Amino acid sequence: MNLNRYMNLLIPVIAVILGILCGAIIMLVSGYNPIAGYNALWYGMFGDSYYIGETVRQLTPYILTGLAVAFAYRTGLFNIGVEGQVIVGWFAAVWVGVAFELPAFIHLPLAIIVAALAGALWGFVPGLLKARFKVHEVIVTIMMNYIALHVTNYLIRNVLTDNSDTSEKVYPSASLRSEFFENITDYSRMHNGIFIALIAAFIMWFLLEKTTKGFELRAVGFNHDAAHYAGMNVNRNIILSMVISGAFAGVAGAMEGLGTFEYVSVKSGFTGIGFDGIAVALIGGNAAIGILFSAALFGGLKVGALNMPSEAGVPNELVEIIIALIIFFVASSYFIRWILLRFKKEGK
Amino acid sequence: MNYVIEMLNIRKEFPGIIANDNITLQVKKGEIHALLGENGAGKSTLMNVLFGLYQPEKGEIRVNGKKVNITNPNIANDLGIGMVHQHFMLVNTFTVTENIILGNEPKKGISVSIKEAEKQVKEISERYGLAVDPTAKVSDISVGMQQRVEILKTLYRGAEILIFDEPTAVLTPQEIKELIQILKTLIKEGKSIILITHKLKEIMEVCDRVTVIRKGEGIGTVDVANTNPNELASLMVGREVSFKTDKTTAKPKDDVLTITDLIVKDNRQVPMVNSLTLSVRSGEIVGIAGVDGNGQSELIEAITGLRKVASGTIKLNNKEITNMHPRKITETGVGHIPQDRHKHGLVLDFPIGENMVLQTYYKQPFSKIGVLNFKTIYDKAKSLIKEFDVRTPSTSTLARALSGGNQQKAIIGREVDRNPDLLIAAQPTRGLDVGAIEFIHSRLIEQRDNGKAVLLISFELDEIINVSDRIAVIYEGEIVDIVDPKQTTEQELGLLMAGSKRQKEGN
Amino acid sequence: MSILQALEIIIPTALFVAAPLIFTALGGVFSERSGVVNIGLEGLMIIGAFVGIVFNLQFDDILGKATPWFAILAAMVAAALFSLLHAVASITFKADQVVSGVAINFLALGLSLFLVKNIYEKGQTDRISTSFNKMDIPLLSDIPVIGKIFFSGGYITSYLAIILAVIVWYVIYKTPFGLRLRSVGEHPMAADTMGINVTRMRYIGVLLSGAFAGIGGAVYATIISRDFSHATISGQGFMALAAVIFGKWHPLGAMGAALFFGLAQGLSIIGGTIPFLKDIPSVYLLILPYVLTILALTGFIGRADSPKALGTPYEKGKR
Amino acid sequence: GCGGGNNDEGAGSEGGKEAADDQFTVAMVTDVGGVDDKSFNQSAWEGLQAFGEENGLEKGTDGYDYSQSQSDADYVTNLNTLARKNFDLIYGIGYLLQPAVEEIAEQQKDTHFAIVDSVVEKPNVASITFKEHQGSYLVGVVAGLTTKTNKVGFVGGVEGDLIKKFEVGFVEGVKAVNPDATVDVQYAGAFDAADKGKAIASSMYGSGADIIYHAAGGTGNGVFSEAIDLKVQDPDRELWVIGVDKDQHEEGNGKTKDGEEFNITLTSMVKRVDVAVQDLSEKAKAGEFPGGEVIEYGIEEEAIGISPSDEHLSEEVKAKVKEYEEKIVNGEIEVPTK
Ligand SMILES: Nc1ncnc2c1ncn2[C@@H]1O[C@H](COP(=O)(O)OP(=O)(O)OP(=O)(O)O)[C@@H](O)[C@H]1O
Ligand SMILES: Nc1ncnc2c1ncn2[C@@H]1O[C@H](COP(=O)(O)OP(=O)(O)OP(=O)(O)O)[C@@H](O)[C@H]1O
Ligand SMILES: [Mg+2]
Ligand SMILES: [Mg+2]
Repeated sequence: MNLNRYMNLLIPVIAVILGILCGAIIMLVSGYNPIAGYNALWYGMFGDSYYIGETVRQLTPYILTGLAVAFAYRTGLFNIGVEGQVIVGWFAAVWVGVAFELPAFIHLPLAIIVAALAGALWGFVPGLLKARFKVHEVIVTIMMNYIALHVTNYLIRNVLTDNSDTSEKVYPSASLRSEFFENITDYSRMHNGIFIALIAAFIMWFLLEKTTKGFELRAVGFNHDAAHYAGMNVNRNIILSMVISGAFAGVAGAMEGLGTFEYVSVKSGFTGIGFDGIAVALIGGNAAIGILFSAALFGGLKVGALNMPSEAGVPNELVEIIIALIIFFVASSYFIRWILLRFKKEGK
Repeated sequence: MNYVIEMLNIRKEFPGIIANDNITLQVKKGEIHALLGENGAGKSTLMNVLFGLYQPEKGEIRVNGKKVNITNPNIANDLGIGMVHQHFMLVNTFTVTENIILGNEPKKGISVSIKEAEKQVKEISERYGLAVDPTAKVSDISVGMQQRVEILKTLYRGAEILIFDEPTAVLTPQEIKELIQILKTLIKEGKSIILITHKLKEIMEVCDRVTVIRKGEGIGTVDVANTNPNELASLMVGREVSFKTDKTTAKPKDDVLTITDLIVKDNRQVPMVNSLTLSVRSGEIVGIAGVDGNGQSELIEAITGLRKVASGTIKLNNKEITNMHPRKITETGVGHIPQDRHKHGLVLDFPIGENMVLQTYYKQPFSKIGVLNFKTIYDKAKSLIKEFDVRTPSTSTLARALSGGNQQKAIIGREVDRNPDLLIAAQPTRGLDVGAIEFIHSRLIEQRDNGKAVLLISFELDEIINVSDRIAVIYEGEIVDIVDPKQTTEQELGLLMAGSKRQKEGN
Repeated sequence: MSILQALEIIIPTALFVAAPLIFTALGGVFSERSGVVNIGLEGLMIIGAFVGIVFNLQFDDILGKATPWFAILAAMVAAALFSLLHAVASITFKADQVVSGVAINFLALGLSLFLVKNIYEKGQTDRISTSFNKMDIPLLSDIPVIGKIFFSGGYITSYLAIILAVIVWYVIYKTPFGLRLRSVGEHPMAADTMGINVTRMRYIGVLLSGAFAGIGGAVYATIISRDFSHATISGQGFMALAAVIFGKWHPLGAMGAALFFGLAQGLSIIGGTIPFLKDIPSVYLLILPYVLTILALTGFIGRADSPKALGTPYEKGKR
Repeated sequence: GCGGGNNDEGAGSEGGKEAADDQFTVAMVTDVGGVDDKSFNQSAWEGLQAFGEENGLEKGTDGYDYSQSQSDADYVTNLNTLARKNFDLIYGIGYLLQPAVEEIAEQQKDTHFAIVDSVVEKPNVASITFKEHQGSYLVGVVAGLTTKTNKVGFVGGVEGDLIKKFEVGFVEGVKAVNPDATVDVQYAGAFDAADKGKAIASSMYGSGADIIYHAAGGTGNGVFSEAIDLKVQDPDRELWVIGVDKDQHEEGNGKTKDGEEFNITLTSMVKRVDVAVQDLSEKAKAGEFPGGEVIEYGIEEEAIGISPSDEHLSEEVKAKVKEYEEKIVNGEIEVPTK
């Protein structure tokens, strides 16, 4: 058992190292200097307080979208619709943020809750269709992404604004901005959302692992029939799972809408935060703690990558490649485990 | 002596367990050789080694005296070894013919010649008396026919040595009779057979010799002619086993379960239970005898709330429970040992410990205000596992990793422990060894003696007759007769199950 | 606009929008029928589009009119090779197939853009100058009414896609290979006991999905975008995956689903030109294809049973 | 693993090197299109390069440089990074960067910023906008005069303020010279959906339009491919595409079945971001940075116009275009924007 624990920690670390090594080889082969490249990457991630702040800012929504994907996954559902749920959550949060002026202790929570509700609604539809009509959630969530994109674009232009592409900034009472963080990180956009993301991770862990509801959700995820036999309401749990997943995603949207941007604008394409959430969840082993680490890795790499072209002349796509390779290595943990066991045996 | 198969000193390990340790099995040509052992003794493992699914760590296999290295089923097939697996290896969405020819398809041009294949299947099935419908989808045919398909698969490939892993566990008495006939035909055709079964009666009836294994070790081989069931049982379990289920006469009291004019339809909206009326009293075990497919499953599902009732009423202690949610029904006092333990009984990917509270997790003391208390859950699981002799490395082992018998014991422990007023036991001993069967029967009787009502559904007439206080015979969704087990015979029951009574009345 | 005129616009649109999706979805059918989930179709299409365009640009001078054909062939081979990664991870290393597929998507996009920058020193390739031509199918296009709607001004690739769907149907349902492939996706253990090499069948399934998605990506890039950039393939792979499921893992079903997507797209475009529809907000037309899909699934397509073993790595003797 | 190391606050501030004081340095942040988008990002970068060359600057922190954005979230990071590298003037290219520039300008009060295609009202920000409606009006004139079917089309990317200017200017231009012509307007809902562009073009050409003006980025790729294919199918048919932002003549190249080359780009509405960027940089270098002002570049500044490749335009059309150009410049015609 102990060995297993230790392996579970070791494997992601090995995967990251292997990914980075492969990245270095690719740089070498294509004529870039890997040391300069990684220097630039590292500097862009943690090089100074500003970049640390930006990294935290970037990983905040990743935690939430990672949780959203993982929550559904753990209950037997594949939510590709996190992207759309983020978009509607973002819109809803900003809408509350600009529509009223309220005391901060009401306004901010209200905006976040409405964002969660919007995301939940976007998750409810595929959940309901799955439960009632047995429609495959993967297709419905893909379609819901496009619907979210076009509908919010329309609403921004026609409801939130008078034919304009960008909304007003949210009232300060609804903003997640933190002067404290801005000051210690040299004006990065790190905001209070990180606390919300951490709380969300705790909630997911607690809900899934410690509560009766989580027990039900997991049971339904593994075996519908046994759950039904045990008196659980299968349909209700399927819907609930999608709703909770969507709510996490909606809150991720609020992080962007109330923290990073403080406004919402017409989008010409997807944000990518939701799709990246799939990778974050999977690297994080679909567990809350793992997701915190993988979101940090992801956020850091994404922010750090921006520094690579200018400092080292390396195209920042390299980071995408490294991320992909890390995912591969994590996925192939069976293989790494096997090799490690081999080493262990021979060592004896 | 010339053996067709010799497995010498076989050892097979799984992580954390030695499934086979130094087992030797020698099969003569033309004999039916039984392999006997408790659940988890390592029988299936040994046969999977012979069939090339597993590689042994140690030992040697000889076929017709020649040493062979069977690294995959293809090689086994080529050597003339065919296997009918404990869990059927059939593709449900394929037709009977497609299942049989898979991997060895007759061709016309580049496509499969289904016509030719069906012809061949027909030929073999007629030759060995294995009636199947070559064009039917496997998911639509009876378990008995599925098994015949499995046998045909091996014969189609020209198997000379056939391994049957618990073939009778899933069959009705009629089907078992047919199977035994088939085995005899196969021997006549010059095949050799290895038969795994827990049913000593069957061994005595058809087998020539029997090899016994216990906890992964070979105990020895005996001639059936020189032994008796008692000896076999004690060899297998390592102690004396009693067969007659001792029980006092029942002292039934009030009606616990009352079913009136019940109609239940299956998924295709065909009524499977037809105006069924039945009652079960506290302090008695009512056995339902019937051929598979006569509405037993639908009846159970209706009582437990897993299937909607079309009309009629079901009452528990005079409280109507018709079409209530499964949870409500469970809480009202119904326990259910389901027929299909993998589908309904367990969440295979949960630890066995958590499976022990599958219906009670939301109640005190297992949880409080919606938060689980893992300590009490696992304490409970530990005590149940001990009490019901569930063999598992730990309470946190996934249910998937347990052998079928131990999975079943876990379910029974869970259900009995809830002490329900009505316990429904659907084929509770299917696939279990005699030791386990004895244990389970005594548990059911204990429930009865504690004043609970027990409804037992089984295709095993022995079990029904031994355990029940009253036997209700079901035929085409109706209870056609209720008989006293002490006054009836297998013959009489068999006739009732075949619908004789109804036909007589119809005349 | 008359209904006939509308059809003359909708159907050809549906055909060319659907073609890349059909190719890719057919690939998806192979992979998923063998039991391997393929979320990586998007990435495989990207590789196909990238190689298709680069090859076309590189060899246009030599190959002339045959260029697009060879480019598609090259894309097919490249994407098949790329899908090997997915096969190795998810079959040999028993990786979670969804995870591996997601990695394929990341890697394909990252690698192809990295190479574009490396080769062209800018964010997208040049525009190709040789592509497929619109054509009228001889004889068929002369049939009154129908000829104009279905057989005029289409691309040969659209017709090939449809023919290919029929061929794939034949292969999967009529040949020994298809029988084995399906058995491996439904019950690998059963297939194994019948002497079928589960691993090999699954490798073939995944490689075919790569090859077909490569064709799909190349066809999209060659006919529609004519260059390659980060935006060339943006979601088509996911739509193809949706088509696989929508079509219930059946080649003709997948083709039908892809055509349905095309039709819905055509409908949403034609909607903008119909007078009384002009006044409704354009958002309704933009979301029309997606809403129609959901409605279709809910209303009359309903539940689909995936291959039983889909998504589970095969381990000998696992209970 | 990524924990640790959060006590290096002091170390961070020395990151930015002091640029040589006499050097005037300038940089830009692209939007998600990237610096080589064959469109306004690229054009802006060309402007910076030209400026650099003229002033003997080198690419890099001590001269001129750019930062690419991968997503909306990167704008602020990139702007901030450049500001911290002490560039004297930093451009945000594209209206998408408007909020980001606004925010960073607030924080970095000592740095000069410029936003292209949008307006930021801050004393240290100059706003560059273009009179795309004027250029669109001119190509509208071309279309109105050239169309044989009296039916032309407009394909927009995502509906918004900016693209609306293109649409309105174009429609007005067509109407001005050809009141009988109708303009079919459609939005694809995306700037990267070539398949939609192609489908819309197919529907427009199919219902009789012979000229399509697109303002749709990558979606426009589909418009070109459809036009080329239709031309190949029927070489006698006259159909055209009008390009946008830069001279899209090259995009219109095609080959007939017999290998004969042709071109279907009638003209392009050219928006010289490079001219504006170079112009503003010179002003700033000379110490005349127009902070807080909105500078509108139009025909007059030679930053808006129709493309130089005019092989498909008749003399009459060219003359008309000249005429309208003058009318616009001298205020006789006021092109609407909404
Ligand atoms: N997504 C699903 N996929 C497959 N089967 C499902 C799915 N959801 C539910 N089922 C099955 O549908 C049936 C109905 O489930 P449900 O949980 O609604 O039970 P119920 O008894 O009808 O509960 P209630 O009365 O509260 O609605 C069960 O057999 C269940 O196993
Ligand atoms: N694939 C496996 N991995 C790990 N352990 C296994 C595996 N297969 C079997 N075992 C273990 O090996 C032992 C022997 O199992 P086996 O299935 O051979 O028993 P059996 O005699 O056939 O029992 P039954 O009568 O219940 O079928 C059991 O303890 C079982 O849990
Ligand atoms: Mg229900
Ligand atoms: Mg067994």
